[in-house]
Amino acid sequence: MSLLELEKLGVRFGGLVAVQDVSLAVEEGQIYGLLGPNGAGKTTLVNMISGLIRPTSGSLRFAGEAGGPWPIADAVSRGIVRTFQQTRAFLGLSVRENLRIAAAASGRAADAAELIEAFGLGPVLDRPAGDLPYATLRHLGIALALTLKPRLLLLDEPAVGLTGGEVDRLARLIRDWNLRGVTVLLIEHNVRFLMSLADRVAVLDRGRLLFEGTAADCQRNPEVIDVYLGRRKEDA
Amino acid sequence: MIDLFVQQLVNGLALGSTYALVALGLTLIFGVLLIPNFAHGEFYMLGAFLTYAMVLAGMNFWLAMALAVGAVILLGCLVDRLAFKPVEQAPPLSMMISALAASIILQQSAMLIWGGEARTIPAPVTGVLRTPFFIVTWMQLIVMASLLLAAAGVWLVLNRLRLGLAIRAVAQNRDAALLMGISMFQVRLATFAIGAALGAIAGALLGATFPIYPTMGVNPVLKAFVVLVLGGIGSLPGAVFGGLFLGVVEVMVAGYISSELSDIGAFAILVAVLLLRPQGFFGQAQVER
Amino acid sequence: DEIVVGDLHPITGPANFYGLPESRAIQLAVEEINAAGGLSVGGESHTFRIQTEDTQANPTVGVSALKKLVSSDVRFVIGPLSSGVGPALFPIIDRSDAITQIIDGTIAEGVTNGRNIFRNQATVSQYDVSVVALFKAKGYGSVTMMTDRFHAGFVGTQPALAASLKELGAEIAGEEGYKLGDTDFSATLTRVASRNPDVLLIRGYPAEGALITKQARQLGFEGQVVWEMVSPPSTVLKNISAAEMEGVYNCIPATTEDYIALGNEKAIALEEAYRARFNEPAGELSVLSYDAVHILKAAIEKAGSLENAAVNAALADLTVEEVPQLISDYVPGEGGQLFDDKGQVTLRSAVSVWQGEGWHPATDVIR
Amino acid sequence: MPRTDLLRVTVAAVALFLVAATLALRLDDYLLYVVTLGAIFATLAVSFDVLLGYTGYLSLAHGALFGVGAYACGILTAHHGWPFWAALPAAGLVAGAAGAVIALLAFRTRGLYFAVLTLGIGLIGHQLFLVLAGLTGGVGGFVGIPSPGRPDWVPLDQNGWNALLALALLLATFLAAQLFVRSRLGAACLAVREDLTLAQALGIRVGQARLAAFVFSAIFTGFAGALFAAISNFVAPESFTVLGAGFQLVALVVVGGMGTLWGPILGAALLTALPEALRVASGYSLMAYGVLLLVFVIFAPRGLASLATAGLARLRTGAGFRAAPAGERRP
Amino acid sequence: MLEVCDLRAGYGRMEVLHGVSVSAVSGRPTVVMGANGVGKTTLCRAITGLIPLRSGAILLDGEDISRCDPAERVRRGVALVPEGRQVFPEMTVRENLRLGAYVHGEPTAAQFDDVAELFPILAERQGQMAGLLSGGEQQMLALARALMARPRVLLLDEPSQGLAPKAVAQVGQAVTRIASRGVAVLLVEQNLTLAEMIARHAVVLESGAVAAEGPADELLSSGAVEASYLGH
Ligand SMILES: Nc1ncnc2c1ncn2[C@@H]1O[C@H](COP(=O)(O)OP(=O)(O)OP(=O)(O)O)[C@@H](O)[C@H]1O
Ligand SMILES: Nc1ncnc2c1ncn2[C@@H]1O[C@H](COP(=O)(O)OP(=O)(O)OP(=O)(O)O)[C@@H](O)[C@H]1O
Ligand SMILES: [Mg+2]
Ligand SMILES: [Mg+2]
Repeated sequence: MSLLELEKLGVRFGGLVAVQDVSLAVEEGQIYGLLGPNGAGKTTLVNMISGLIRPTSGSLRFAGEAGGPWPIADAVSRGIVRTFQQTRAFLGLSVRENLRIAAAASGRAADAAELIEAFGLGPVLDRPAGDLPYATLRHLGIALALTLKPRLLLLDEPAVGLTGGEVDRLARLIRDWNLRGVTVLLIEHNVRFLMSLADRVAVLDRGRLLFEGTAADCQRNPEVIDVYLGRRKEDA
Repeated sequence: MIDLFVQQLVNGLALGSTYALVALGLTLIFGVLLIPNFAHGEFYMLGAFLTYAMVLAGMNFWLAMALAVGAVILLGCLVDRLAFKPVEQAPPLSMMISALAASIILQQSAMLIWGGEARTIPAPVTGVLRTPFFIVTWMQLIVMASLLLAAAGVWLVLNRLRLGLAIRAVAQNRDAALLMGISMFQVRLATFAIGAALGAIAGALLGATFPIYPTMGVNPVLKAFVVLVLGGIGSLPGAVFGGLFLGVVEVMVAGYISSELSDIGAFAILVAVLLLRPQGFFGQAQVER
Repeated sequence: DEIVVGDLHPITGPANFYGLPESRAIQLAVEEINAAGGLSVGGESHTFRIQTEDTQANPTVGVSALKKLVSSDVRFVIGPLSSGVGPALFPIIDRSDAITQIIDGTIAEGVTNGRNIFRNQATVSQYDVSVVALFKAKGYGSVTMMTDRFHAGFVGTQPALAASLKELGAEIAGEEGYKLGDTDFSATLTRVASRNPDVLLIRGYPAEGALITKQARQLGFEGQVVWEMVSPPSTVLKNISAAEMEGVYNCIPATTEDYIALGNEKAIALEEAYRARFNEPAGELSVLSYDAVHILKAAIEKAGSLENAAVNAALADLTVEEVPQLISDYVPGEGGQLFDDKGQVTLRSAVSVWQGEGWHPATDVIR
Repeated sequence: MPRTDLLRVTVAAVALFLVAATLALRLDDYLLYVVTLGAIFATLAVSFDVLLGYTGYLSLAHGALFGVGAYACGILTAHHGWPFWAALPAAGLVAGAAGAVIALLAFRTRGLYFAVLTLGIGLIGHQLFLVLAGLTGGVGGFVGIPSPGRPDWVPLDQNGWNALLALALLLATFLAAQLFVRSRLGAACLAVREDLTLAQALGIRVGQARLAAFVFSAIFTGFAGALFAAISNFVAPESFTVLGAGFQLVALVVVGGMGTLWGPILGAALLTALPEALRVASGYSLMAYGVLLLVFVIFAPRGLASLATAGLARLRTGAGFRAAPAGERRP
Repeated sequence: MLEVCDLRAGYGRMEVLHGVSVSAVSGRPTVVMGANGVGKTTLCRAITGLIPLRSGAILLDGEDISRCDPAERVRRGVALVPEGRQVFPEMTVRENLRLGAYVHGEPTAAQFDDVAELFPILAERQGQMAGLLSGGEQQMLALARALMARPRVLLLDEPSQGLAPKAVAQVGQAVTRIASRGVAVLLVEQNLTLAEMIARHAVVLESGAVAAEGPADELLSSGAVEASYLGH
């Protein structure tokens, strides 16, 4: 049985149909990639799954339980946790405070020491998050999400703005936590990064599901190449 | 026999245009520079007192008003320099406290110069217009016309002039505006000048119908904040519509329910409007991304 | 020796327009008394010294001002002005046997006790007496009252006044409220004009009074306008033209400008001294503050002692005749006393009518 | 670690309280009254800061809530004969309940909209004090509120007892606020202040957290109102206006230092003492107040607390200024 | 054309750039690379005057402009496409473009035509609110807006961030064309594809200073750069 199943999920903003009839299934333990041109509706889909906005049609099931999407707090308590395209952390507070808040909020906190160690936050624990170098801030954003011990982690462009070495480190971290049982739904424009991680991918275009399948199939799909990748040599 | 409802509606629109006239300048300064300028009430007060002083000295009302506007513009820029610029980097609430301090200082200065006694500027135009349906004074008509002119003027400046483009750009994204080669100094000066001028115009016109005294600006500025929020922050049509709406509501409550409840009624409507439309009439809902 | 008099008035803040002239009149009276040799108490000669404390017309600030006076051993207090401050001070002074207070400002009810708190200002009910006299003389059939809702005194006596007027056969066509600083009364006045009562009675302050009068006329009200407020012509004319005021009645005891207009020599002398010293005309309540100092002086001399208890007793007994310097027209009690057993004076009621440039005694109403 | 920290703060606060009380009781009645008022305003400021500084919402309805506490105490003691000690908690609860209703309405909005919505509610509240004259005495004020009962064994006069109570209430409020901001709810409030959306995404029940902050501050505001009524024996609506009390609270907290609990106490002390000190300026006192307020904001835009912190840090390191601590960076 | 000499800059007490010298010359598009937080954005902000420099000089055609305010620098021909797009969201596309030309007064029709040629989509959407454009379109708008100022030096801070591969290619083509018209281009970029596509010269920053410099094709493929920059 799949961990997450979307059934014809859709949302419109006024006249604009941002997401239309998207159905897909993410298996427990997978890293599932979500691709698509700018404005395709990827963030909007994650917003719906995580309960930040309400869909205008469709539903989802999570861990066998129907009736979703749930409001964001309920989604979190079921284990659905997301990060943001533009990294969010409590910028005015120290890293330590950030982690304390996340832990205090969830009541089912992961081991803070382990997260600090894994994401290299030790040296900056007492610095305000707003002063952190960009990559560290991105790590903090993910660490905050992991504090909540998610079953499904929704990552919205975690590698954006990271340099090559940082991208590789991030890939390792995501794989580590995936191996420890966190299912991941990953949005990314860095195709090499995404393809190196994803077990399966879906491609959205103008709110619709264009493709669903393995990473390898995706890169060969002419439609995907046409709307998203462009000429072959650029996906290097 | 005058139809009461039409008369009350006219009363409400006349009252509302006084609110909107005061709110315009406040909207501009808050919308662009994010300064909660409580001292706007004092621009209003000084516009009234300066006009009064010159009219009393024998000057023509309109000339006096023009000079008063000029003086208040200078004063507005001075207030910006002394009270707001120094706390630019501080949390926004510090700005609010310095605005309150500036307004205390200006009130007390007026108190020392003119004393606390209430007085009214001799109106340049007297008399009333009697139509079959309602009565309205010429002064009220002048206020309403001035509101429309002022709103149109500000709209033109903001939407037709290069300066206006710059002002709006600063309001939306300060850093990006700097990168366009916009001078923050100019925009700030222009915004404060226009804002202060609007306050002074309101003061001169309303001072010819209402009593003026050093603390006369306090209540109008509170009302103007209500109008600002009712209309939607930063929206010019919002400020005009919000002002008229508040005026009509107050008059209707006072006219048909009880004068004792007119304030309660007006603020209850404010609460109700914000519950239904938390971003005000013309405000944009904030989108989370 | 010096006797310190606490002067408790709003020196700053929105009410200082009323408070400052009171404080200055106290100063003038004290200077006069000291220049004339001060007071003689039990054969010893004393002078007055003033300690002024600002109330800002705010209850909390007023209380701390009083506490400051008391802590500096001031035992005689003149003031306060505002109806918010008077009741706030009352419980403190009422409990104390080391303070004597003469109120020269507020007209709120229930702030004197006849023991150590006295007042040489009228109460609102005394104002109302004049209103009733006017209605009796004119036989008006209906009235709409517009009252400043922030004025505790007027609000407090409104039910009693309405009852009295009803008894005279006047229909109460409406009881409307407004508040200090309001500028637009059109909603209410449209309603008033449509009902067209005989009288529009305005109770509050002159700035709003002038505005209401103007707007009522503009909206087509044709009945009689009656004011019940302290309203010197100089202030009135700053807000409304003389023509628009013509024929308006005012129902309150006389104030400084009235006494001057009536040719009261002591009032004229005070006005001249005030102008010479402060370069502006005296305030409408200045005569009361001036009187209060002389009342205090007379009581101390009568008591022959600086003890509060003795002075309190002397005040309670004091007759109008014993204080020849008084400017205002106090009606003596049965034994000639200035204060009744509640510590309250009676100021002669009066109705005036606006003619030309100012108020004149309405001889057709009260002789 | 946090627990020992809390213990340290508690011990320090209690010690300060004892010192303050001992010193205060030597003062004359006037200064004692100023201290009493200062302590009541400090109580207001501390509880207000839980909402403003720690949760990020500017409420202008708290002047009216202060009044709710005061009138509740007046009505219960003067009209119904309750003893002060029963009326005090009841007044807190009434204000807390009123606060809960206001919060449920107002939290639909944010930022300036929230401020103006609560401004409207504050104005309505003030008007209600005037209109409901049967309960409140209307514009004439509420006369005859009994003083807080003083046990026979206390060797103090009423003024001294009042001051002691006010300082004790301040101590209690400070400690309660310490507990609150360190609790899970307090952490959630910080999250709401810093980033509402992220807070939601972390599963924080933001509605619950900010409601708790509002009600907490309303309850203690109510306590302060009750004590204010009892020591004044008289209250009038003009003590609870938006322009007076409402903005005064903001000024106390901002001048003292938002987002700290001892900053508002400094702010209250300063802004209560200042007008009294300025009495010497007589006719210029308000002007001087305005000028000094402006000077304070310009030279300590993040409040006295940050100035003090920076000063301490400088003493400690012997070097230049450090940036303000993280908690004070933003509203 | 643009020469940055020994520039020091930072925030508060922290200094980020400890003496950086780079130059942007017409006909030699230059890419600046470096690990996260090394100070690339800081460099752009210092060149445009958004933050003050502590020492060093910024020479434009040999003239020091480091004392000028940002507006003056724009007037003299320095334009920046800032990190994270930064369009004016509640203004139309056309108004955004007008603002780009602010220092020269109103833009000419020819300038609008030019933009329409480079980015047809913007001409199509000129009445739309900029905030409603998709991410890629916003990035194009930010670029077009900078071009309206007719810059002689164009600074681009990570224009590829958040763009889909196809959109990255479009931006690359546009910048290449602009460079070919004689505009000096200084590009900050992590995306090697885009860097290779545009740059002829490359500079690598490390701990606030220049660590390596050379022709782009050599430097970008050399293992040494990978070591420092990519952190392997
Ligand atoms: N609240 C909203 N109101 C109106 N339109 C919206 C709203 N949110 C998103 N949209 C529109 O919906 C579409 C999908 O946006 P979304 O942010 O999901 O795209 P995306 O696939 O995440 O793109 P990107 O790769 O640029 O992040 C866009 O056209 C966007 O303008
Ligand atoms: N406003 C600021 N206040 C304080 N420190 C800052 C500020 N902006 C950036 N920094 C710090 O300055 C350093 C350089 O930042 P900068 O943004 O210039 O790096 P960058 O090279 O552009 O990184 P990225 O690749 O992430 O964009 C970082 O350590 C960052 O934490
Ligand atoms: Mg997205
Ligand atoms: Mg950068």
